[in-house]
Amino acid sequence: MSWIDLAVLALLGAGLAFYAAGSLGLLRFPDTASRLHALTKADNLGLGLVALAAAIYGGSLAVAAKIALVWLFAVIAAGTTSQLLARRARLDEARLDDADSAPDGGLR
Amino acid sequence: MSPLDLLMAAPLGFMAAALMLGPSGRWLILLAAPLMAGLALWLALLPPDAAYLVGQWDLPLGILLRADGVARLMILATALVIGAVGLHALAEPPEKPGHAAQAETFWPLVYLMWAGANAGFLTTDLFNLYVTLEMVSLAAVALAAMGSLAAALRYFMIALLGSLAYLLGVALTVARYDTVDVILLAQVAEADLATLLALGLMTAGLLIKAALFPMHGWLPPAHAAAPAPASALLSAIAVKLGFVILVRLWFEAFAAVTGPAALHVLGGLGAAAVIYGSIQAMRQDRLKPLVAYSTVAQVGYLFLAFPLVAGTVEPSGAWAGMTLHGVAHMLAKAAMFLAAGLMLKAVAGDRIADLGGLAQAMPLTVTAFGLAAVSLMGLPPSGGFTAKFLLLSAAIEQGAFLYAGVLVIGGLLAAVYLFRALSACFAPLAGAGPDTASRGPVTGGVQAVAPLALAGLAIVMGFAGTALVDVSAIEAPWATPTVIQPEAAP
Amino acid sequence: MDLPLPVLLSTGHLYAVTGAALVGLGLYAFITLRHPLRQLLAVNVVGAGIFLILGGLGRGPDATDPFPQALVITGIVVAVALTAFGAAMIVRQAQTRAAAKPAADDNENPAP
Amino acid sequence: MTFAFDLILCLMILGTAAIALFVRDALAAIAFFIAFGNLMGLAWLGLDAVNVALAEIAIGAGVTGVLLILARARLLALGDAATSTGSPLLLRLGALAACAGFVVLLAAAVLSIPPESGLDRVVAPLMPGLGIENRVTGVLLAFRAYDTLLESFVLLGALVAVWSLAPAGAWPGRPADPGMADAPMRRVAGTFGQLLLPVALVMAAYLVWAGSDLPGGAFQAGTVLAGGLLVAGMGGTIGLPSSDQPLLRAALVLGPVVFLAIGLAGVAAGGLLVYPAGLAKALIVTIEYTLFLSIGVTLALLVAGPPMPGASDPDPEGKG
Repeated sequence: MSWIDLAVLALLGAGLAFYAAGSLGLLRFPDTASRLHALTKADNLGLGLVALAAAIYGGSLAVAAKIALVWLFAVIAAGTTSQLLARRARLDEARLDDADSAPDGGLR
Repeated sequence: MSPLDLLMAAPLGFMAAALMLGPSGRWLILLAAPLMAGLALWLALLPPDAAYLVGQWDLPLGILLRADGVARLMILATALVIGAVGLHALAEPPEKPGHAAQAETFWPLVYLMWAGANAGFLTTDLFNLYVTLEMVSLAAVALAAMGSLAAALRYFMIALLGSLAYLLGVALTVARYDTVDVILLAQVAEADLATLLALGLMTAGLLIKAALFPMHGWLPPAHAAAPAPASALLSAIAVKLGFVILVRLWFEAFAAVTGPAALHVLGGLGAAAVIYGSIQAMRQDRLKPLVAYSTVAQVGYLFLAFPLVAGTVEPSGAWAGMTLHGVAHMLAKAAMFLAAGLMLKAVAGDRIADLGGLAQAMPLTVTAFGLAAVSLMGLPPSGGFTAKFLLLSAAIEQGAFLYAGVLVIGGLLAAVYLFRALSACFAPLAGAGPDTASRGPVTGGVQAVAPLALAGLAIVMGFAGTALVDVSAIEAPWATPTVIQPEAAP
Repeated sequence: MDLPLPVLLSTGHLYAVTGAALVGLGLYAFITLRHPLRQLLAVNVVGAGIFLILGGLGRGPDATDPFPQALVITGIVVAVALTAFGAAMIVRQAQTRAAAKPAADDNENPAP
Repeated sequence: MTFAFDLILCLMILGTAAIALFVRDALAAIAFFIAFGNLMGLAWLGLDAVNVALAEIAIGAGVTGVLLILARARLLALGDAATSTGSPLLLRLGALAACAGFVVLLAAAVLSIPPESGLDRVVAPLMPGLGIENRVTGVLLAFRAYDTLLESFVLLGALVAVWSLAPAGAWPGRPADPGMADAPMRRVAGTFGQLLLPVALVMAAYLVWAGSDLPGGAFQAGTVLAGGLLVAGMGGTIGLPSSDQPLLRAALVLGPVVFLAIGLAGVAAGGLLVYPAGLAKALIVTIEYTLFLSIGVTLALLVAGPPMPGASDPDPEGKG
């Protein structure tokens, strides 16, 4: 097992650990904001580590560049969706304070 | 150019053109109806071994198009039915009042169904048939939805289940034989578990699409609620493609695998459908459900013919009876739905009892209804009579007196329920009803001529008996095994 | 990292049998679920199972048959087309029903 | 991949499918369905079928998932939560027995067929004549191009069918806005859409180009384009088009019509869909580029749904 394999394994392991921590946070934290906090931080880092592992394992610059693009778009998408989720959660809380109102489309 | 490809390409071209033209796309039918009739006639007159490989890619990979007798007759009838229904719909808008979306989308959907039906009748490839089946089903559900969304949704769900069952059967066939071509399968099919399960699944799925009792539940509500031109297309076209694929499966691809017992199950279901559908039709108070249940009964005859075709070494008579019954039913039932639509528009209600006085008010339409009824009952001289006569002689010849009995009783029951509707038209006006003047206009025009022409054709079929029997035998699977030798790929 | 598991099935058969199980699961759900949207989801699961049977049984020792792969892609596209139409019908039916009811609740307008 | 990996994956597929089917809450069901679709994509990778994996993840999980989420949201707005309600015990028991028996029968049939890539032997020698490397593209656009041609019209027909459901007075018109109602959310999604739409276009164009030789193709690319259009639509970056815009209609029919025309032109070379020697690749690429554009627009509109009354013009610029 070369040092490259070892590095890949280590990065993968670290990435998976972050994913596990993020998922645990998602399950155990009490409210949406802290759940998002756990999920986004841990997942972005986890994805970064796994992507790095894959890039090293791929062994060529072209592959590494593609993986970097994948990582970049995933991070942007995750950032956008977590913002949307947070806003949605705040709106829902405000509505709950207002007293119960009509059900409403999840996307609106 | 060959009609084998143009019959698929032309309707697809009309579909795209109708979408581009928007509301004025409706006028395209004036071009499409004669063109498609001409193409269908051209196809009927092609030499007997007309066939070719799409893209010149050889089997088992490629797709073979073939103009056998069944395809020729079905495509000709399809062209006549959709042409007449289209011209009728041009004069008598099919949409619900105010539904501009329905008025415009009706036409592309009709062309999609036309292309799907023609392509399906011509291809010998089971997966290609799946795609054509979906073209027809999609258009059929959308047309049904123009009448009743609830009935269409039910139709959609059941049709979806049928599609999946068929697709699963095709998947097993691909895996087992590395081909889905009907002609190749006929040479290699063996009666093992995978093959039998595949055939069973495909058959079950197609019986749903063909609405054979007891899988007919979706048909009466959907067909009865749809606008008249849509009902005509549903009963005439959509149901028939499932039947034709079953013919391909049972008498060609898997002919060596199917046993008499299984054929008698289909025949028994067909016989039950004739009796059940007729009794239900007799019990209806409203006109369109009556006509819809009549479809349930008439579909029964198609499958009642299955054991008769398989039960003899010389099945040309039973084969022709089965095929001609399909064609006669297409023409007569489309005529009847169009006529029923006009009749119901002219009176206030939708009950049979409301039809009084129509025989004087709209004689053309009532005549069309009557002529269509003659063919559906199987009275001479009509296409329905020729078909039932051929089936009856085959049944008697083979000593299948149960089927013979059902054929006779089915005709009698049809006479009972159809005469009930007809005699209502001749009845004088109900005393307290609206006066004759308010009974709609005495419609002449295309909308009244179209059903009359279709019903007339169903009658005229009776005089062309022998010619049609000859056409039906072209490349029939039981005929001389002239293996089609398409030009090899370059 | 081969686990000491006995190889009971070839890869192709494993996926094909999984597909068969998906067909059964989806079928059971289709029969027992009442809501049409859930039935539509069940139909998609059945479809995925059928595709997996096609793919699994096309899995040779060193390649997967491109023929069933192409059939599967065609099947996936047909499935999404039908699902879209079905979903639209389900929503429209709910909207017409809501509109037909007297405006007792404030869900009157056929919002998206 | 090892047997252990395949086995765990298959069990996860079955597990997510079961949850997607039987969980009470509709949104949870759809979420698990999307997870199921992604795992199915992995399964296709396990089967070495990358083309299908792309299609499954993009269409089976992606588009179908968005479609179901949107339908559920629209139902919820009407007070219909689409929760799964139990059916009678007797029905469930009967269905269970029937389905279990059926699965056993089906599995036995499946196991009786040896897995093999039989037609690969037929396809492989024909590929050099096409000038492309991707065998799946070869089957889709050459050997079975007829299926694909008809299928492209099925997709178009599905949109026509969806349009036919437009209520009275809403034709011609726009679909109900699938976008965010809340202004800050709309801004966030809008920024993302502005970024994503050009990226999706480039990505899709690449997928078509790569599809000749590498995994990819018109359907996968069309889905990527549809995804970009939808995200842009949700954020208000582009307005939803009215169903009667000539440019829109042209975009919808372009791909299928070009395909049909090339197919008919083949008659000059010997028959329907015959590609003249040497021209095969050029024709296939032409078909794929026009087809992907039409598929993208069609899929996006399929998700958006039929035109609805009062769907006002949120953005006068029209659509891209």
